[in-house]
Amino acid sequence: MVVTVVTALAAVVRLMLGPSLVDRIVAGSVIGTMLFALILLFGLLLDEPMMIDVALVYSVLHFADMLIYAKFLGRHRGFM
Amino acid sequence: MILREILSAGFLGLAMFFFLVTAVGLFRFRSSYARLHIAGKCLTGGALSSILAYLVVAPRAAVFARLVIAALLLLFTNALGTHAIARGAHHTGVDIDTLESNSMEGTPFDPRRGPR
Amino acid sequence: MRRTLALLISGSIVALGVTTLMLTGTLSDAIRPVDYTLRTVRDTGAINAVTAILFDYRALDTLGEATVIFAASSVLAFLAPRSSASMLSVRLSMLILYGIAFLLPFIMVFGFGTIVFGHVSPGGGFTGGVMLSSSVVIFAVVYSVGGQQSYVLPILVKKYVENAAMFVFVSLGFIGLFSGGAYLANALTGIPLGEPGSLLSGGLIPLLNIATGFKVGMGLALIIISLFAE
Amino acid sequence: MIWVTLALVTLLVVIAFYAVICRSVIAAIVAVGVFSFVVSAIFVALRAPDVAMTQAVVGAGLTTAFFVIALDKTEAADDQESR
Repeated sequence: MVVTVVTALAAVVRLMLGPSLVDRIVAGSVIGTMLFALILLFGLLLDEPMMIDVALVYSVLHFADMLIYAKFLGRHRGFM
Repeated sequence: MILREILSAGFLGLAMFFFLVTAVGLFRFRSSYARLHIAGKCLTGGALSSILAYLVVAPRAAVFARLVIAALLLLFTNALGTHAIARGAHHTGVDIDTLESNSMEGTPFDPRRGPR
Repeated sequence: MRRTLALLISGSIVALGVTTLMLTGTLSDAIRPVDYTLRTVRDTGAINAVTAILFDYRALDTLGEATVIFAASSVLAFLAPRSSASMLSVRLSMLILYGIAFLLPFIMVFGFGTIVFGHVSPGGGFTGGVMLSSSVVIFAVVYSVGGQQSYVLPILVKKYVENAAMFVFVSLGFIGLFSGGAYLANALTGIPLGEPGSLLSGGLIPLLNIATGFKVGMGLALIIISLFAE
Repeated sequence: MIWVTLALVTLLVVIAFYAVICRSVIAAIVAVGVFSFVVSAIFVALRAPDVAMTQAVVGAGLTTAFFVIALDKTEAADDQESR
């Protein structure tokens, strides 16, 4: 769990100094998926299976966000 | 029961290894597409491993079913999302061939691309 | 034009009714915010404390929030011109088209499940409604190519569903009023609360959940699609 | 457990500062989306799955979609110097 948070911090650094927009979106998606795993681990440790619902909702909204980013990226040429 | 817990710990270690590889790859790779690649593959592996770590110690059948649904959803959404973003990046004109396409942290102006 | 006029009249009638009920409604039976987490299961029969507060103790506030979304979507559905959407003109790849076609029913079923099981598990009307609207928005994002837009439902059907859900929500409140309690009262009306933890429990809460879910889902889908179409 | 929560709060502060400081609008939007994801994870760590779900839905899903659509509608996205 500590490793997950540390790697998420590393991804945050990539989000901050990522030179292009694609890098920032990738870093955001990495953080999102890591927190998805982190929520599952919280459910495992706290012994509350309710957390899986939260993780599912998380995953679906993450996907919608990524699709909208992809549309935005495909529209703006030379935006990088 | 003890076998299940050992298996769960093993999957957790695998997940942490995948996450570390993802973080290292985010920093070491020079190109956006390589970063997308590692976000699509290693990260899915890590999250899938942590789902499996919960799956082998799942207390009830309902939890098991939800975890299976979560694993399928994760497989589909991560792959599709990274594919969509890579395609969008290709449309916007991020180069594939140049390895150092993102090595302009210090330069305020790149004549090939315009100002940052 | 007649349709828009009819929608306008129905919307204003609902808004007037809501305003009157807010002015005349729950001035009695005030509950102090003391120990909600201890009392919710005994009072309402719902396990999820947030849903219990949203749809039992503070149901009138929920009605106000629903009215906000209702007004926003009504105005946007009238005002937004249906020109070609610029953001939707990018074609996504074939892989995504087939993948979404496989994935979208699961998202919809998950949204419906979140709505229906809102009082026994995390979630509820708003969350499930946003899930439904996100599935509608994903459909519109992915399958609209080159200026022509494709929707799951036509816009007017969405508007009618939203109106009907709002009407159901408002009229469910009258049950409490007619049986001697306050507007939108739950346990005072004598509706059986049921076993806490089973699907049929919580009195009015599941019905209000379903109404709110449809309303929020259709309303947000309408708002976002209107913003897409500019 | 408390250390993980504290680390998440640190993450939150870093992301919030970045979202304020950075000059590109779309990077700020990405940062705000990540911010609400982290807030949702903190709610899960504090054993409030209902609030976490609502936060994830509203903050990450709706707000990001609205911001991206609004940025797409404005001229600033096409303007190169505005980043």
